[in-house]
Amino acid sequence: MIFEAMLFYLFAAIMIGAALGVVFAKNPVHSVMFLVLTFFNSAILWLMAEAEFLAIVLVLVYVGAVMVLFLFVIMMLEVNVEAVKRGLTRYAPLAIAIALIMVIELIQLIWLRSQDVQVSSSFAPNPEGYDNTKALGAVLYTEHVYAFEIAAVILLLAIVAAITLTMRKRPGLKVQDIAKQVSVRAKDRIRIVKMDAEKKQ
Amino acid sequence: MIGLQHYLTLSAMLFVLSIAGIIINRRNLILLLMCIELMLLAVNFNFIAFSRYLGDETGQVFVFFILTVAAAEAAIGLAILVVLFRTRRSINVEELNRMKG
Amino acid sequence: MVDNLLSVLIWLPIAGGVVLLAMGDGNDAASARANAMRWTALAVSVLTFVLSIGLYTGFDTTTAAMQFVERAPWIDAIDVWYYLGVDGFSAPLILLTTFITPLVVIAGWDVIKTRPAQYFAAFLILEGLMNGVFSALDGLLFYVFWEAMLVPMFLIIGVWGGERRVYATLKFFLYTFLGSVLMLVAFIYLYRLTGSFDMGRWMEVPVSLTAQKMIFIAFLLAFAIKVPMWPVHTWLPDAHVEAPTGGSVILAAILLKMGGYGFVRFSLPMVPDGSRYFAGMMIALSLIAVVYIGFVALMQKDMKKLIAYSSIAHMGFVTLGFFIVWHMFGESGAVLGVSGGMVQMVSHGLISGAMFLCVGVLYDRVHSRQISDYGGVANTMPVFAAFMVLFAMANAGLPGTSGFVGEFMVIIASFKANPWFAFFAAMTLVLGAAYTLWMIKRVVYGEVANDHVATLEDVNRREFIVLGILAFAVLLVGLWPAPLIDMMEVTIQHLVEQAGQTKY
Amino acid sequence: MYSYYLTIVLAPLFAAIVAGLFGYKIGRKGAHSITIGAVGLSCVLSFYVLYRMYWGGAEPENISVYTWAVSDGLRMEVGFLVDRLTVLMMAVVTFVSFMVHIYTIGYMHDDPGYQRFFSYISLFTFSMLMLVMSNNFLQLFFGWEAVGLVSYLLIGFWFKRETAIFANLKAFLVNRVGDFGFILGIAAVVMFTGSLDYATVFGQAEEVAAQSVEVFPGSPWNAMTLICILLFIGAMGKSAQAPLHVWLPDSMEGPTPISALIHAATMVTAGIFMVARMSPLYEFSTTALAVVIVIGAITAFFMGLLGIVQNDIKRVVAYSTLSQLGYMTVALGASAYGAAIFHLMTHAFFKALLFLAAGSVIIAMHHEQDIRKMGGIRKYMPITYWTSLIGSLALIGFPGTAGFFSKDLLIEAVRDSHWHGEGAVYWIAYLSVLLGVFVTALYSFRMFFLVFHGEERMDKETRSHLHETPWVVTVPLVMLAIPSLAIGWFTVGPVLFGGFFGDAIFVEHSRDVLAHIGEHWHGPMGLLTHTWQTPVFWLAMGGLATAVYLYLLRPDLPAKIKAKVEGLYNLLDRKYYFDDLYIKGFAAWGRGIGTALWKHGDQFLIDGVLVNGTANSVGKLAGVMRQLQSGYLYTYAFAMIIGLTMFLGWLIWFR
Amino acid sequence: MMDLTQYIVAAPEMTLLGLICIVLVADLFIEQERRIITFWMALASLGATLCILLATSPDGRTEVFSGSYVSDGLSQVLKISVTGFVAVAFMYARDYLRANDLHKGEFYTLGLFGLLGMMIMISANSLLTMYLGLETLALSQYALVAFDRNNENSAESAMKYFVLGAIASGALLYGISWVYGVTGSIQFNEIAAALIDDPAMNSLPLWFGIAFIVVGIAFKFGAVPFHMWLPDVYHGARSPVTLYVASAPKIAAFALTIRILVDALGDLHDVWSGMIMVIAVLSLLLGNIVAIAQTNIKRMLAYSTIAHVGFILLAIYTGTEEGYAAGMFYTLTYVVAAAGAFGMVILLSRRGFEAESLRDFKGLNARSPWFALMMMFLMMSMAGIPPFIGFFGKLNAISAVLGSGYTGLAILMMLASVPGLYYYLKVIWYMYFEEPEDLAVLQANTDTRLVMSLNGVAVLALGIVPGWLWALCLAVLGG
Repeated sequence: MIFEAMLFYLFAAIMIGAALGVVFAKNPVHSVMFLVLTFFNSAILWLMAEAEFLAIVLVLVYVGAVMVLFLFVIMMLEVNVEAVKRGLTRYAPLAIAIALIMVIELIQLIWLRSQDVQVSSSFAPNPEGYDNTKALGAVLYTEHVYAFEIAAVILLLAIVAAITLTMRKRPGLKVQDIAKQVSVRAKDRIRIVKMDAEKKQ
Repeated sequence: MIGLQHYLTLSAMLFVLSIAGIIINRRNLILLLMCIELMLLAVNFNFIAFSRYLGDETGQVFVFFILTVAAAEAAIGLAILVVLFRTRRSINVEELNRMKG
Repeated sequence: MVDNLLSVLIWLPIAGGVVLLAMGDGNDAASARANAMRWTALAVSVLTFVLSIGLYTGFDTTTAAMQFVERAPWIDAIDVWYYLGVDGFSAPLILLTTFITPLVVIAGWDVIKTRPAQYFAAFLILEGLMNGVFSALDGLLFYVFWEAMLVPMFLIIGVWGGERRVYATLKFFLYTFLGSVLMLVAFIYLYRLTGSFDMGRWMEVPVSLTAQKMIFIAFLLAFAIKVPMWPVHTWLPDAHVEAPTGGSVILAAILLKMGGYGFVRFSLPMVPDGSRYFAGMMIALSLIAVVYIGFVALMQKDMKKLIAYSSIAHMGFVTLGFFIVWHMFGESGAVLGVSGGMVQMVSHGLISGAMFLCVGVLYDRVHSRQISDYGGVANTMPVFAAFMVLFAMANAGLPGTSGFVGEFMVIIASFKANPWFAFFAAMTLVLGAAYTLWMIKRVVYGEVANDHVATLEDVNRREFIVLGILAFAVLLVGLWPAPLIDMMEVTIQHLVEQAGQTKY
Repeated sequence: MYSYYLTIVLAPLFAAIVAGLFGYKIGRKGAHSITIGAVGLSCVLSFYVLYRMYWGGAEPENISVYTWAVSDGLRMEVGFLVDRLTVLMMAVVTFVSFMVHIYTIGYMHDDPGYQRFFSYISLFTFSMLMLVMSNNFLQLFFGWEAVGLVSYLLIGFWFKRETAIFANLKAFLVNRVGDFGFILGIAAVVMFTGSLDYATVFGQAEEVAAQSVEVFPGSPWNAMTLICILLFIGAMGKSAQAPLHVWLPDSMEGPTPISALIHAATMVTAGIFMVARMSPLYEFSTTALAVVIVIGAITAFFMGLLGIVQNDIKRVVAYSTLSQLGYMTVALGASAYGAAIFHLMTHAFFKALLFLAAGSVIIAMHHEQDIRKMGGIRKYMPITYWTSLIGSLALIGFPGTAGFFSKDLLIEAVRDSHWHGEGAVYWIAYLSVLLGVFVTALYSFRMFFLVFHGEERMDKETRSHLHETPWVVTVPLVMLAIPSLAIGWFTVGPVLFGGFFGDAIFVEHSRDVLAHIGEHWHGPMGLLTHTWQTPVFWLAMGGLATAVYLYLLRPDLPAKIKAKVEGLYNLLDRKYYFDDLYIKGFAAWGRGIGTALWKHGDQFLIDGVLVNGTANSVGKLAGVMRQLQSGYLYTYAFAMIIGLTMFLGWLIWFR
Repeated sequence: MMDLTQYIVAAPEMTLLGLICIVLVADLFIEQERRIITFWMALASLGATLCILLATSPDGRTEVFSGSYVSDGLSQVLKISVTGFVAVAFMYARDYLRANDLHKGEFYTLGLFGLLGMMIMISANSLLTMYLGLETLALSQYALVAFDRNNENSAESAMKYFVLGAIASGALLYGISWVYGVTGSIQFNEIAAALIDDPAMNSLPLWFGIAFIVVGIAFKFGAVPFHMWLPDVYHGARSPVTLYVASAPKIAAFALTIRILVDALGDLHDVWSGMIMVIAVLSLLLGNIVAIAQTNIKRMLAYSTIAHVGFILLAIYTGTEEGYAAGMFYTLTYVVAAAGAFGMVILLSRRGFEAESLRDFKGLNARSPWFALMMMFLMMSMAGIPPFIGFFGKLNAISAVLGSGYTGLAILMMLASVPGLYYYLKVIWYMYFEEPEDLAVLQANTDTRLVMSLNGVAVLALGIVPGWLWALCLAVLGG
């Protein structure tokens, strides 16, 4: 148990550190890397909470897809790193103060005012033979089928929206036209120009 | 013992951190998108913790959908970012103030 | 007799206005189309007036109950009815409205060069809405008419007004709107209390004293601004100065009356204890209006402003007449005061309307309202001068003209309430004469002051008819007010009873 | 008789309307024919009514014509009370008016406003008749104001003259100050009696006198005193009693027939008439009577003094009118209502005569009114001269003239009215009227001599055209000269001592000085024979003699005297600085208040600070608040977070 | 075997989704010149959805999909309204988009997706469904706002909208997690039942959850201080998009509020009402005041929206059925006027010219008296001048507030509308009292004009017969 707690604190500390890194790193690429680290650590913490399926999904979907997307965009935009890395906003002190107040409020809530939650009790162990993935699968297509369908719609929508926003037909774009390439003829490519021979002066 | 409150605390810290990140950042819009991801992660922590605490899978199902939506959201967010960059040649938060008042 | 007379009086002009709007813009004021519009407008307004005479002939002066009642459900869900009726308060005011409107139409005949159709339509619609205000017996219906009326007036001042018309009309609208918003709150409060918008039930329902005070203040703001009472009067001079002649006439003749009407229809019978509580303040404000405004009017350089200020002073008599009721409840005199206030309203409608028309006649010729731009008008416009002096005398409250009747009754009644009230009120005899006749001296009399005045032409037939009709009316009411007073007497007695009851 | 009364009143009105509205259609001749005809008819009928009433023994009549309005149980009616007081006034008014109408044909001959003028004076006749024939306060007030209106119109008849339109505004406003009191008086009457009707009100006089009212907290006033003083303020305005007299001299800006008719004979006596009419009320308040007598005395003496220094022919007559009105008022205050009315009547004749004569001179002098530019006119205008002389003699109360009887008895009545006590009030009144006699004689004959005698000071041009005026002018002079001279003889007895007024005038028995004098009444001859025993006669003769000495024998003296008492002269010349007080004082003060309230109250405080100030601050606030919308994403997010934090904080700590 | 027929109640959503897919695919094969076909297909889809909606009008309350979908009177009315408003938005949009080379099928598809999202929200009976519906709507709105890819303002406002929207949904989710954690359920009726069973749940953790949820709701409505996206988005988006964003989603936001705060947390009224009141009052004041300073009519209308939201929230604040009904009435009637007002902006715009400055309205009466009149109707309705429908919205809202005894609030509501009146009058002033600066003829097509006229007349006609709508609102919210 102590070991588990130590592990928890270790990974939690790394996670928070990584999250701080996300916020404060100067280079956006570093930020993304920190975010990946955060996700990895979260996945570990979720595993510790016996939410195996979600932990895997987090790594696969987030780290595997979303983060790559971020990196891709960063690279694509070729943002001048030097130009955008200057300091924090003038609100920073105030924002940190507000953040502190909010932390205090949340701590109040979680540690002092949650009478109905037993302090520091660990989660009840799952029953024997419990399979997290199975259990989720059992409800996902039955009880939550409606939500599932909507999620599908959202993904479709995201595709449509992303394409609408980013796809453009540039006039000068060079693309291959296979049919044209196949049906090309010599006279299309070579024009024989008859010229008079160069005269001697 | 590691239990609900630890997870909740972790979540709260992440949540606040992400918000602070959004407010104090004046460099880069991409960072804002990342902070949003952090925020959703915090929420997910909460759901998983409660789900385990209650012994009820609904919370985890919720997380599942949040992850889905977050992915879609990220896609659209990045698309908007690209559009913005194309018109502005900049993704600096400080320069995003054509409309005000 | 026409069935549903009141509905006809409301909707006929509105329909006429809509028809005019539909006939189109007719921007060319000289075109045959524009002419057709004028005649349509005149026909509608005259027809309305002719029909409204039925209100007089069919009026039963022996009862305080509502007459010509029409009742049909409108919004069932909140128990709002299309509920119309008149009593001694509203019938004369409706008659005044229908009487003034044709005159305004004639007065604007060929003076209005831009968008005549919209101009006349605005007045016709306004007429219908004003009739609605005076005949509504359902609180919400009343409020609808009350507010809706602001819109055409806003446009009339804003579109056809003078130099600073936008400022004036915005001030007018915002000021009056500010007043009526709280009235709406009070209405809704009463609605919650009674579960109905029926004004009759509002008069009967017991209300706690605190609530009565609050409601009174809410009402006060609405009506005091409309009247207008000092110190919420400053919109009026601006609005009057900038409004086109017709607008000024309607504003002075009828719109201001709604404030007074509101007091007798709402404040006094619905919150008698609240009204009693504030009566002293109301009397003080009324007297301030008479004296303070009298002095202010004295120094005006603009004729319309002067008349506007004189309107405020005269309306001070109205509120004075209403609020001295409690000083002599149970004795005679209370009815006299209210009666005087009511007569003053009608009379002021005629006189101030006529005065504004007179200024309009001058303005159309010289395009100035400044007193200093005139002098010796009587030399070139003798007939006009005669009218103007007559109306000025009426404005100064000369016996034999309508201006005297109300003032006389109010002074008599207020003396009974407290001689000092009468003392300050009677100062209008001096002040009213001073500001009115000083203006007459500077405008009408004297040597011809400048070339503009030298080339003035006397009133044409159109103007003569309008002024002549008004002069006749002013003298008629002045020499024989009995029919008017008889019409109101029983209703006023009933009101005084209501005002004397304790409702909490 | 109802139709007679109605005809008397309405005929002039009808004529006025016709002449006024259709003047251009009917022409000058039509206008004067119809108005003169109508007023003539009124006059004839009035005399018939007078005859019936006095000689035919007809009873007084109280008739309601129509109900003006009824409200709150208060009947407001239009009606006629025709009693002996009324008929006398009707006769005087219509007769003088008739004369003036005729005279006007000549006087206004060349004026473009001819028809208008006739319309006005007919309208005036109507208004005056409404006033005197009224049976209630409402109609009284109507007539009261209506004559004021016509007076206003007529003073400003020549509306191009700046002085005329100044004078008419002044007249109207000063009258309005009086009416201010008058209407309050009526209000007080209604308050205590609940009626406007004379008969009802008089019937309750005794009860009213027993009541009191706290005008100022802690100082109860007798109700009747209050009523009577308030009503008298109205009379002060209309009858030009000090200090509301200032309008009357200025009113001479109007055409002379008007001065004769309105500002001498009729309208200005309305106040006197009114108090006499209200005698049943005044008799219950000795305080009010004391006020009346003091005001009258001050007017009688001090206004007379002013006449001595005036150089405008009409103004001299005007000040004499003021003084004579003062006499009448004093008589009222002495409860000698009969004497007041009697003096009113004789005064109407001789003062109208004097004015018309002055007008005749003015016509001849081509509208020159300065007596310093006249002189020696006697030989050019014999009729005018002689009638003027008659008028002047009547004015100073030369034995045998109408003025003699009325004034002599009036002074006698004042002398005998000891009920005010032997204190200041009595002596002020008595000495004023006595000394006034001297003053009257002095200024009357000063003017007379300056105009008709002495060297001819007019320019040649004028002198060459100087001749007697046409018959339409002279006939009325003669017609008025006859009663001025003679009417006293056969009316003094019956009017003053014969119970002429019947019940129309009520005098409390103990104060009935006229009855007291009547006990020793031996007919007019008796009075005449004893006249040299009275100070009045000698004072009048003294005044006359002084005038003869100063203006006929030693015309160089007045200038020297003037130089010696320059301070006094200036005081008189500036009319005791009343005009300065009113114009530079009250009027300027009123304008100042107006400006201050307007600029500082309305424009600055209410409009500037409260209305536009609020609007502007909302506008400014809007400008400031829109800065919150900085355009920066982090600001927006920050706002949300602050909101969220506040919610949470509220839930944790404040809930 | 499950009884599939029970799903018939979800037929409108299903139909719509199917039709969206058809439109989406069909659009791929339509040439640019014939893009109008997509428009008609989209309209036809809306028509079909409307028909299905009308055909499946529920009697009483039905829950399907294991309780995550609910169909009742409220959902029926609101769904019909949103469908109608989306149709109106499309009709206004067509000409504008064509004139500005923006006529792409995706506008309609995204609009339809948004509609689907709204319908899902309206019928949501669990926090999960609500969240997903909300995201569906939000994502399509983000995309729509950024629709004009070459417009800097559009992109900027889309970015702001996106980031702030994401924060708001993050907050909402965080709140949901707490509610779930405390009550152990995400279904509204189960939450309500749980709260009744165990009063101990009514404690700080739950309140925190509610606070976060209120933030999400307030953001959706645009209430102060969660309003800041609103002016920029209204301003930056192209006018048809603004029209879309300003109309139907407000109804969805109302549904969101009612479903969560009333259906699920109705018993905790005293917890959330305080927060609602504060943001409502702030919205009322800030919206009305800042709008005065605006010169851009779209921004002005945005701030006016904020003020109107204050009214809606105050009606909801009362916590009575009447208040909810008043909120619904207000929302529906406000949306009618807002659609018309933005429609007028669209109507006045033409190729390359966005009529979004107040000055562009100058002299409209001289150019087109009829549309000036319509605009006046709309402005008067928004200002709450009778007899236009906006007045009755105000009336009911104030009546509800007063009925719950909050006299001070009622007075505040009325007083706040006085500065509000000023900027509406400013529009009328520009239209009527000023001379036109620009004499160009209105270019809109007949059908757009017709829609505009109907919209303008509607605010008057509804104002003359407002009773049925109010009765309807009362009926569907009367339990």
